[in-house]
Amino acid sequence: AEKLTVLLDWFINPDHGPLIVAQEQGLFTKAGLDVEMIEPADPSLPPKLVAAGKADIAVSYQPQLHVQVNEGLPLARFATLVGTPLNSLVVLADGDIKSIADLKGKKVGFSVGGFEDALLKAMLSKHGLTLKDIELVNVNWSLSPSLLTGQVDAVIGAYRNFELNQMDIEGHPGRAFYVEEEGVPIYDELILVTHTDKRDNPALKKFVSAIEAATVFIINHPDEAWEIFRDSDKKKLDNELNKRAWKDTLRRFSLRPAALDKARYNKFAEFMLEQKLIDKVPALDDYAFGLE
Amino acid sequence: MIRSIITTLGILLAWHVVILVLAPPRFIFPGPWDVMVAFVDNFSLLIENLAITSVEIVVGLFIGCVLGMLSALLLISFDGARRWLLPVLVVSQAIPVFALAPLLTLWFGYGIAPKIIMASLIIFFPVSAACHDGLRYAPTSRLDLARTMGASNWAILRHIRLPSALPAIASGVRVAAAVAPIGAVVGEWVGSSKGLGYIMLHANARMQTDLMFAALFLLCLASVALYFSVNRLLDNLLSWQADTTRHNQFQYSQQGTPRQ
Amino acid sequence: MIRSIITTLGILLAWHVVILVLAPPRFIFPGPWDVMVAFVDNFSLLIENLAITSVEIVVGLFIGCVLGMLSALLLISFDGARRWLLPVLVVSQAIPVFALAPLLTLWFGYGIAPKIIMASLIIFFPVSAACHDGLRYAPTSRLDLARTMGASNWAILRHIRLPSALPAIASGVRVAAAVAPIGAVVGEWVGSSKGLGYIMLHANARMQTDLMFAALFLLCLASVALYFSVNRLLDNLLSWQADTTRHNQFQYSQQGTPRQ
Amino acid sequence: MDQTLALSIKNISLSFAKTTIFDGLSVDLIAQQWTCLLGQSGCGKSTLLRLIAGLQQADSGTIEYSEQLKSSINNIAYMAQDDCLMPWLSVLDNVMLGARLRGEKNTNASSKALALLEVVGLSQHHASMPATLSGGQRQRVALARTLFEDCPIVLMDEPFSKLDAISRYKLQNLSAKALQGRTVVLVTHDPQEALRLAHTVLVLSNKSPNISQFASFNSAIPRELDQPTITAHQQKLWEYLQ
Amino acid sequence: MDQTLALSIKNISLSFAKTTIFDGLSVDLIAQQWTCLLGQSGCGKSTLLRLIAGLQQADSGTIEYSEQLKSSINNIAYMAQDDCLMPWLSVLDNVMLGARLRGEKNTNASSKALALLEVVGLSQHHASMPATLSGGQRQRVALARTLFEDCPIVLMDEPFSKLDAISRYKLQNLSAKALQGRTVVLVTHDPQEALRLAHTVLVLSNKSPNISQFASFNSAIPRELDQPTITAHQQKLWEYLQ
Ligand SMILES: Nc1ncnc2c1ncn2[C@@H]1O[C@H](COP(=O)(O)OP(=O)(O)OP(=O)(O)O)[C@@H](O)[C@H]1O
Ligand SMILES: Nc1ncnc2c1ncn2[C@@H]1O[C@H](COP(=O)(O)OP(=O)(O)OP(=O)(O)O)[C@@H](O)[C@H]1O
Ligand SMILES: [Mg+2]
Ligand SMILES: [Mg+2]
Repeated sequence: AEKLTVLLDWFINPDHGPLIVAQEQGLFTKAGLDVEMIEPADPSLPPKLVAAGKADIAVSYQPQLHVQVNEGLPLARFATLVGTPLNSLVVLADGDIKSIADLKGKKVGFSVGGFEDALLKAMLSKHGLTLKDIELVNVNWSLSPSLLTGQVDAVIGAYRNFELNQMDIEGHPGRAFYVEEEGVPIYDELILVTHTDKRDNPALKKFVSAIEAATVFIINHPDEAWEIFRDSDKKKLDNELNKRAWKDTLRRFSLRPAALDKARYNKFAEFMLEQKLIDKVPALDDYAFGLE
Repeated sequence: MIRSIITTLGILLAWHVVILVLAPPRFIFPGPWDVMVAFVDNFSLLIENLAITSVEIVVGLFIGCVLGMLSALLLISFDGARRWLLPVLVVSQAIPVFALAPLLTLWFGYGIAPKIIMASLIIFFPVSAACHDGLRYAPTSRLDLARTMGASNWAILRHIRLPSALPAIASGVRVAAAVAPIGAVVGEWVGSSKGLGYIMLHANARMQTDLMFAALFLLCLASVALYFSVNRLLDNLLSWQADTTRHNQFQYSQQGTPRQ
Repeated sequence: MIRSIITTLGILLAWHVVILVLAPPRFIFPGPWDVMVAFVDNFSLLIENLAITSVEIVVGLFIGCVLGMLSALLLISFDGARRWLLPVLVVSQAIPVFALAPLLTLWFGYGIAPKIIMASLIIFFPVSAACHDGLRYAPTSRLDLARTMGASNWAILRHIRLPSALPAIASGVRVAAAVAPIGAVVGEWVGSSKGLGYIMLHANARMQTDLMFAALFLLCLASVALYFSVNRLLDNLLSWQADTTRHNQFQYSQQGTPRQ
Repeated sequence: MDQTLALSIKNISLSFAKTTIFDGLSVDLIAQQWTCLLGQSGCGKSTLLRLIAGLQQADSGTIEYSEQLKSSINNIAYMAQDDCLMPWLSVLDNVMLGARLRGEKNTNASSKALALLEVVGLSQHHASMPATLSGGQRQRVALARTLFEDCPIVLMDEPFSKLDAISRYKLQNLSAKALQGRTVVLVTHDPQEALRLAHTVLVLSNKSPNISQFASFNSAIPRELDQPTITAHQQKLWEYLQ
Repeated sequence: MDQTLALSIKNISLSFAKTTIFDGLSVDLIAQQWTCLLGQSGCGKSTLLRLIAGLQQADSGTIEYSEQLKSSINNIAYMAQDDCLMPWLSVLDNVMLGARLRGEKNTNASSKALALLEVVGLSQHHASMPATLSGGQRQRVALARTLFEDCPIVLMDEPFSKLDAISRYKLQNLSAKALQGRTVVLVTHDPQEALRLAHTVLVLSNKSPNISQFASFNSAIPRELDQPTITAHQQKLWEYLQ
C-alpha cells in the first residue's frame, strides 16, 4: 500500500467526518492507500510541513491558502472538504446586539487565524463601520468562554456548527452572523492541499475518490455514519457537542470534493487583494487544481 | 503519606470554597465534584496518557539535567566559552514554542522526540545556570589546595568544584523537577495526539473543562510526586551538607536556660 | 558592548550557516537577510510592541521575584507552613498556561494585568525555590552565634539567613531574568492585541515567518540585555562573595615556579 | 543555688552517634571569676561551652543558672573556636553585629566598637571586609565582637590561638581588664595562658570523671609570667595534663 | 643558584589595595632544613607561604626554585592556616585527597593514609565526616594530609595552633621525623615551637627590611625543651619579637 501522511488542521472533529469515515470503512485501504492522520495543535503548522515536504496532504482553509501562496509556500488545493464558510460572527442570542451595526464601540474577540480582522472589516463596512469603531481583542484559545463571561461582546472566528452548539449546551445560546451574508465573498472553509510538485501524484485521485465515497455514505446514512465516526475514538469523541455538531456539519460537506469552482477562487483572491492580505493575484492554476 | 492526603483534601476544600464564593461559570472553573466525575468517566483515557506524559517528563528531566550540567561544565572550563555561550543560552530560553515547533517537527517528526526536546529545553537553562553559579563560586582555599597538590584542571573540576557546587546544583535540579511537567505539556503542543497535554488542549478546545481539570489534577499529582522524589534523592546525596548547616528552628537545649 | 555586538554577529553567522547547510524552507526558518528586511520594514511596529512587552517583562520580573522571596521567607519562618505550602507551590508550577488563561482573563480582563501575572507566575517558583534552599542552608555556626546574641527569629532571618542566602537567591533571580520574557510572551498568547508575543502569533498565522523571526530576534535581544543587566546588578550587590571565592582560572604567579 | 555561683552543671551526659563525650559531668562555675578549661584535643571542651551557651542539647542532666542571670535577656557572650565573621559585613559592622541583631538603636555603638577595634589593634582595618584579613586579624575581630557584647557570662573558645606571642600577651591583659567582674570560661591549649588568667583551672578528659580541678588561685589576674603562681605550677600542670 | 638552596626569593614586592605587605623582600631557603617563620599577626607570613606555593602573584620580584625541584611535578605540600577539609569526603578520603586529585591508582594509598591517621591519633575517626570533628581533630587531619603528600618542600601555616600542649609536643616530634630531609617552612606563633624545630628562625615584620634572621642552629631536631638552644634563646627571641 502507498503511504500517505495527512495533517489535520486541528483536533479530530466532525469537520473531518469524511476522512474518518473513509479510514474506518477501509475505503483508503481498498484504494491501496495507507493513510496516517496527525492532529496538530497549531493550525498554521500543517501547510508549512506539507510545503517543506514532511507530509503529503494538509487540511487547510481557503483564505489561508491565498495568504500562504502569497508568502511563497508551494501549495496547491486539490479537493474541498467543506464547501461553504463555517466562520461566523457570534453574539449572545439574548444580548443587545441585533445587527452588526450595533457593534459600534464594542469589543470583538478573535482567535489569531491571520485574517479574521479582514473578514470583520468587510462585514463592518457593509454597515458603515470601520475597524476603528470597535475594539479587537485576541482571545486566542477561548472564543466561547470570553463571550459567555462578557469579556467581549462578539467573537469572529467562531464556527457555526461548533461554537453555537457549545454555547447552547452551556445554556447561553448564541446568534451567528454568517460572513458570506455580510459582504464577504463565499469561499470553501476546509480544503485539502498538497505540495505543488506532487500535483500529479496518482494517490491523490484515489484519496479523493475514497473521500467522495465516504461523503456520500455520510449523507445517505447520517446516523450510522455518526456511530462510525464516534466509535473511531469513543473516549474522546463520544459527547453531546460532537453529536450536535455532526448534524450541523453534514449538510456542509462538499459532495464533489474534487471539483474546483475557479470563479469562486478568483473572486476571493480579488477580495483578499482588496483587503491587502495579499499583494498580487496569482494565476489560479498555480495554487488550485481539480482532479478530473 | 498522610500529609499528602491531607494536603490533597485541603486543596480540594479550598477549591470548593473558591467555587462557592466566586461562583465562576462551570465551563471556566468547574467544581471538584464535576472534575471527579470526569476523572472517573475518563479514567482509562487519562491513565494511558499520563503514562506517555510521564515518560516524556522523566526522560526530558534526565536529558535536560545532563545537558544543563554539561553546558555548565563547558562554561566553567573554558573561560572563553562563557563569554560567548552564555548569551546563546539566555536566548535559547526566550524562544517561544510556536517559533520552535515547526523546526522541531521538521527535524524530528511527530513522535515523542520533539516533546522530550521541548521538556529538556525548558529544564536546560535553570539547571545550567544553577550549576554554573555553583561551579563559579567554589571557595578559593579549596582550589588553592588542589592546585598545590598538582591537580589538573579536570581533576579540580571533578573533585573540588563539582562537589562544592552540589548544593547549588541540587537547587537547580529541584527547580527543574518542578518545571519538567510543564515542559512536557508544552512539548505536546508541538503537535501530538497523545499525552495529558494533548488531552487538556483537546478538552479545552471542546470546552470540556471538567475533563481538562481532571487531566490537570493528574498532572499536578505527578508533578508533586516527582518533585518530592527528586527532593528526597537529593537530600540523601547531600547528607554531608546537613551537618554543617541547619534548617530547622533553633531548639533551646536546657530547661534552666536563662533566655526566653 | 563590543562583545555583545560580536556575539550578535556570531549568532547571525551561525544562523546563516545553519541556513546554508540544512537549507530549511524559508517559511519555516528564514535567513538573516530576510529577517533583516522584515525588521527594517516593520521597525516602528516592532519597537512599539517591544515597549509594551518590556514593561510586562520588567514588572513581571519584579513582582515574581518579590513574591518568590516572600514565599520563601514564609516557608522558612514557619516550619509548619513549609510542609503544607511546598506541595501547593509545586502544583502551581505544573499548571499549564492554557488552564489558567481563561481564569486569568475572567478575573483580570485582557489588559496588561494577566500578562504580568503570567510572567510573575512563571518566575515565581524558581525564585522561591532558590531562596528557600539558600535560606535553609545557612551555616549552623552563624545561626548559633546570632542566637547567643539574643537575636529574635526575625532578626536572624533578616541579618543572618538572608545575607547568607544571597548567593543562592542571586542564582534564582538570574534564572528568573532569563525566563521572564517567555512568561510575558506566553501571557500575550492568552489574549492580547499588543506586544511582541502577539506580533509573533499573528505573523505566524499569516505565514509571515520573516516578521515573526524579526520579533523573535528583538525579544532575544531584550532577554539578553535584561539578563546581563540583572547579572551585573547582582554581581555588584554580591561583591563580598568574590573575595572568598574565585571563578577565573588559576594563574601561575611566578615565572620561576617549578610546576607546569 | 549558692549565691556565688554563676551556674551549676549537674550530672550531664552526652553522646554522639558512637562516642560518649560526657558521662555524668558536674561542675560549678563561680560568679565573676575566670575559669580556664584545658584538655586534650577532642575531649569535649567546645561541646561543654556550647552546652552552657544553650546551643547543644544534653542527653540528660541540667544546667542551673543563677537568678540574676535568668532575669536578663542577653547574658551570654560566646566566642566560638571558628571566628565566624559575616563575610558581607565590614569589620566594624561585624563587631557591632549583636547590636544590629537586637535592633538596638544606640548611636554610640559604633564609637564603642571603634574603641574596641583600637584595643585589638585593628582600627585602621575598621572598613575592611573580613575576606581581606589574616587569620589572626579575624580572630581579633571576633574577640572585639565578644567584648562588645558586654555580658555577665563570657564563653571563649581558644580566643588567642592564632595570635603571635606579643599580641597574645597584650590581649590577655586587655581582656582581663575588660572582663573584670564577669564570669569567664576560657578554653585554651596553652598552660601558661591558663595560669596567667585563671582563678580556677579545670582539666577535661575523656575518662570518667570527665572533669577535675587542677588548682584555684586567688591572686589578681592577669599575672605576670615570672609570678610564683605561674612558675611554680607550670611544670605541675604539664605533668597533670599527661 | 647555590646547590644547598631549595629556593631563593628575590626582591619581592607586594601590596594589597592600600597596604604594602612586602617591599623588596629577599630570602633564601636552605634545602632539607626547617625554617621557622615568626612575626606579628597580619605581617604577611601566610602571604609569603602562598607566594612560595605559587598561589599568590607578586607585584615584582622573582622566586627561583632549585633545578631538582623544577624537574618534578608535585613538589610543594601546602598546609593552609585554615584546615580546608572537604566536607563531602570522609577523614580517610580527605587525607588521600592528593592521590585522588592526581588520579593515582595506588592501592597502598589507603594503608599509608591510615598509618598517618594512626600517627596523628585519629585512626578510630577514619570514617567520620569532617563536620563531626573538633577543631583540633580537623587540624590533625589536615596535617596528615600534608604528610601524605610526601613532597620535597613542605609549607605549613600554624599547623599545631589548635592542639593541646601534649598533642602538640608529640606531633612536633612526629613531624620532625616524618619530614626529615625535606625543606620545611613552618609559620608559628609559638617561640618555643620555633626553637624546638627550626634550623633557621626568621622573623617577618611590616617594616623594611621585611625579614630578618634571628638565629640558625645546627643541632638535630626536634630539640628537647630543656636543651640549651631553647632555654638560652627563649628570652632573647621574646625580646627580639618585640
Ligand atoms: N586579598 C587581600 N586584600 C587586601 N588585603 C589583604 C588581602 N589578603 C591579605 N591582606 C592583608 O595582608 C596582610 C598580611 O596577611 P597574612 O595573612 O599574610 O598575615 P599573617 O602574617 O599570616 O597573619 P596571621 O598571623 O594573623 O595569620 C594583612 O594585613 C591582610 O589584611
Ligand atoms: N555532630 C557531631 N557528631 C559526632 N561527633 C561529634 C559531633 N560534634 C562533636 N563530636 C565529637 O565530640 C568530641 C568533642 O568535640 P569538641 O569539639 O567538644 O572537642 P574539643 O575538646 O573542643 O576539641 P579541640 O580542642 O580539638 O577543639 C570530638 O571527638 C568530636 O568528634
Ligand atoms: Mg574545640
Ligand atoms: Mg596567617
